[in-house]
Amino acid sequence: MTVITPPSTATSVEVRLPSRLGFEKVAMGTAASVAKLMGFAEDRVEDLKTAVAEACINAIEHGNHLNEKLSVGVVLSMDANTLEVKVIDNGDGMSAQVAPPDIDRKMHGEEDPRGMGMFLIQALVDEAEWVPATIEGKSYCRLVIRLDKELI
Amino acid sequence: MTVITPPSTATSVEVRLPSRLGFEKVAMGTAASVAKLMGFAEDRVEDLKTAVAEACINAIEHGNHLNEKLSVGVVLSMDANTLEVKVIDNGDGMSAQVAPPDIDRKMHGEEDPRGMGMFLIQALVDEAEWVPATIEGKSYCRLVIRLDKELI
Amino acid sequence: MSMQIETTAKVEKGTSASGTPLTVIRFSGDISSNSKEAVLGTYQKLPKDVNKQILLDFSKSEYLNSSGIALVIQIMMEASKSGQTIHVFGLTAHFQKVFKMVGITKYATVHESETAAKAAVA
Amino acid sequence: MSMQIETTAKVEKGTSASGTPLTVIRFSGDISSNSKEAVLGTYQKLPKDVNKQILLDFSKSEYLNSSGIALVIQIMMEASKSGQTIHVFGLTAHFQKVFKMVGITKYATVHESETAAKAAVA
Ligand SMILES: Nc1ncnc2c1ncn2[C@@H]1O[C@H](COP(=O)(O)OP(=O)(O)O)[C@@H](O)[C@H]1O
Ligand SMILES: Nc1ncnc2c1ncn2[C@@H]1O[C@H](COP(=O)(O)OP(=O)(O)O)[C@@H](O)[C@H]1O
Repeated sequence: MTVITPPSTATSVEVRLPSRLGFEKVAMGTAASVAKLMGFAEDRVEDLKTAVAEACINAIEHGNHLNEKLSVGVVLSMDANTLEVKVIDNGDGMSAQVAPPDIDRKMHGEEDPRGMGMFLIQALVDEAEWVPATIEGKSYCRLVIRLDKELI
Repeated sequence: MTVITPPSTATSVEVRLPSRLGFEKVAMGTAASVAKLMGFAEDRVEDLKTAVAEACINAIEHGNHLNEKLSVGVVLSMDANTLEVKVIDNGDGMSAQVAPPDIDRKMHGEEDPRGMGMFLIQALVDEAEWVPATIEGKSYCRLVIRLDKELI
Repeated sequence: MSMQIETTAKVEKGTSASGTPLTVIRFSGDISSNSKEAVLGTYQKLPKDVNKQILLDFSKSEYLNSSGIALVIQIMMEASKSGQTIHVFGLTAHFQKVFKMVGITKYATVHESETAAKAAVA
Repeated sequence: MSMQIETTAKVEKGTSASGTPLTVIRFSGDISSNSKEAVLGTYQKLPKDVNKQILLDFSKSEYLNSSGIALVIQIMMEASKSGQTIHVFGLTAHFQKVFKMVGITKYATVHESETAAKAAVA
């Protein structure tokens, strides 16, 4: 088992899930609870839930290759206005640019019908970043949503 | 930070919370997600949520004495019909018998108006146990709810 | 950062179906150890001689725990001493069960709805 | 133990507000990578020459992810080749937005309700 050390400055909640599809819904439930307690509006909570689910699915599928011996770590760090979620896996990770899905190309069979997860993550949260594994640390996807955004 | 090793036989989800009142609601959200996915009926999910909340409050207050440097661990282990939740703290724990609250005594000021948490835990789940800390392990409250119970 | 949702309480004067004056305390937010002022404090500010029928409205409280329930018991203790009657409504089926489990229903009446509560006050 | 809720699909024949025959596929359960048979399979079993107006009902699907949405796109691809029109309803406001974000609304119409969808089919 892995130890994930949350940043000491922010308050954080940590979840560890088995690498089995479906468990992303548990992370959604936890993230939703945290976001609601922080005062996020319902639509932002929905945005976060989808982003967290997609990041977990990628960690389960692409990072941990559905190996149930490996777990996916979800670290939720919060301060007064910001919720940061790191979804951590045991793979090499990636830092590639995310091309938005091109529905025309998909409809013409020129692009995989899949490949929308990373785009959705980026589109739904205020900040999204993919950090590849290094000697010191694991691969993770980091998302941030901010409370003030909803006041606009 | 503490490492909690879940039993290797069951599938498990682990949550780690700061010892601050209010965070029990995050554990409620996670436990509810797991229970819903396992197919528990709505009223059993509510029973579990209250039991998990009360166990977390006790771990935060009595186990970790509101010391935010300590975290409360929640390990949810599931198999086809059973959900076991362990709520782990850094205190000595307790194994005392739980006396049900006596409302008459409370009304006459002969008993603290509080002191209903452990009773509720026991009353709401199928199994409840308090395991004190030992040299090998930490103090925890263990609850079990079973899926078949709702078929009766 | 607090993870507790502040409890607020609004006091409203009304009458029962049969015309008896009553006082409704409408809570919102969490009902927990943090709610002493809003729950017990609000009740205690009501003059005990003119507020004999007290209705506690929990329909806007999503979260209730045993420390919050202990505050309700404290209201019941004081109410019993001053000849007030406590009625509760707005609880989910789950919390109606919990209130019964801890014995609250022995000293207060729990109603399905505000209408039912107001109809029950003689 | 699976943490995925099985997808089921029910096919229903109907007519639009103006009397055009249409086929409703009502999904329930998760719409995810596990739903290929229920989503794509159910659609593919419908003869393409007689089912020209296809309505996809997501009102009973609490959980949808990008792999599930990819299956909807696969339906749209086949439908476009066989001159069928795809209508979608029963999505929450959030998933209406998501469907728009990924471009689905360019090739299928997303409606607020079943009534709206049936009114829109000429
Ligand atoms: N956590 C991860 N680890 C390694 N590769 C990843 C990870 N997340 C995404 N990827 C890569 O990026 C690609 C695009 O991901 P995504 O947009 O979510 O679509 P999909 O998962 O449907 O392919 C994946 O196919 C995979 O190659
Ligand atoms: N995790 C724990 N660690 C140590 N003591 C505990 C723990 N949980 C409960 N207790 C003890 O049991 C008592 C009764 O707990 P409970 O029934 O939940 O009521 P309350 O928390 O309102 O006192 C507490 O006051 C405390 O002394």
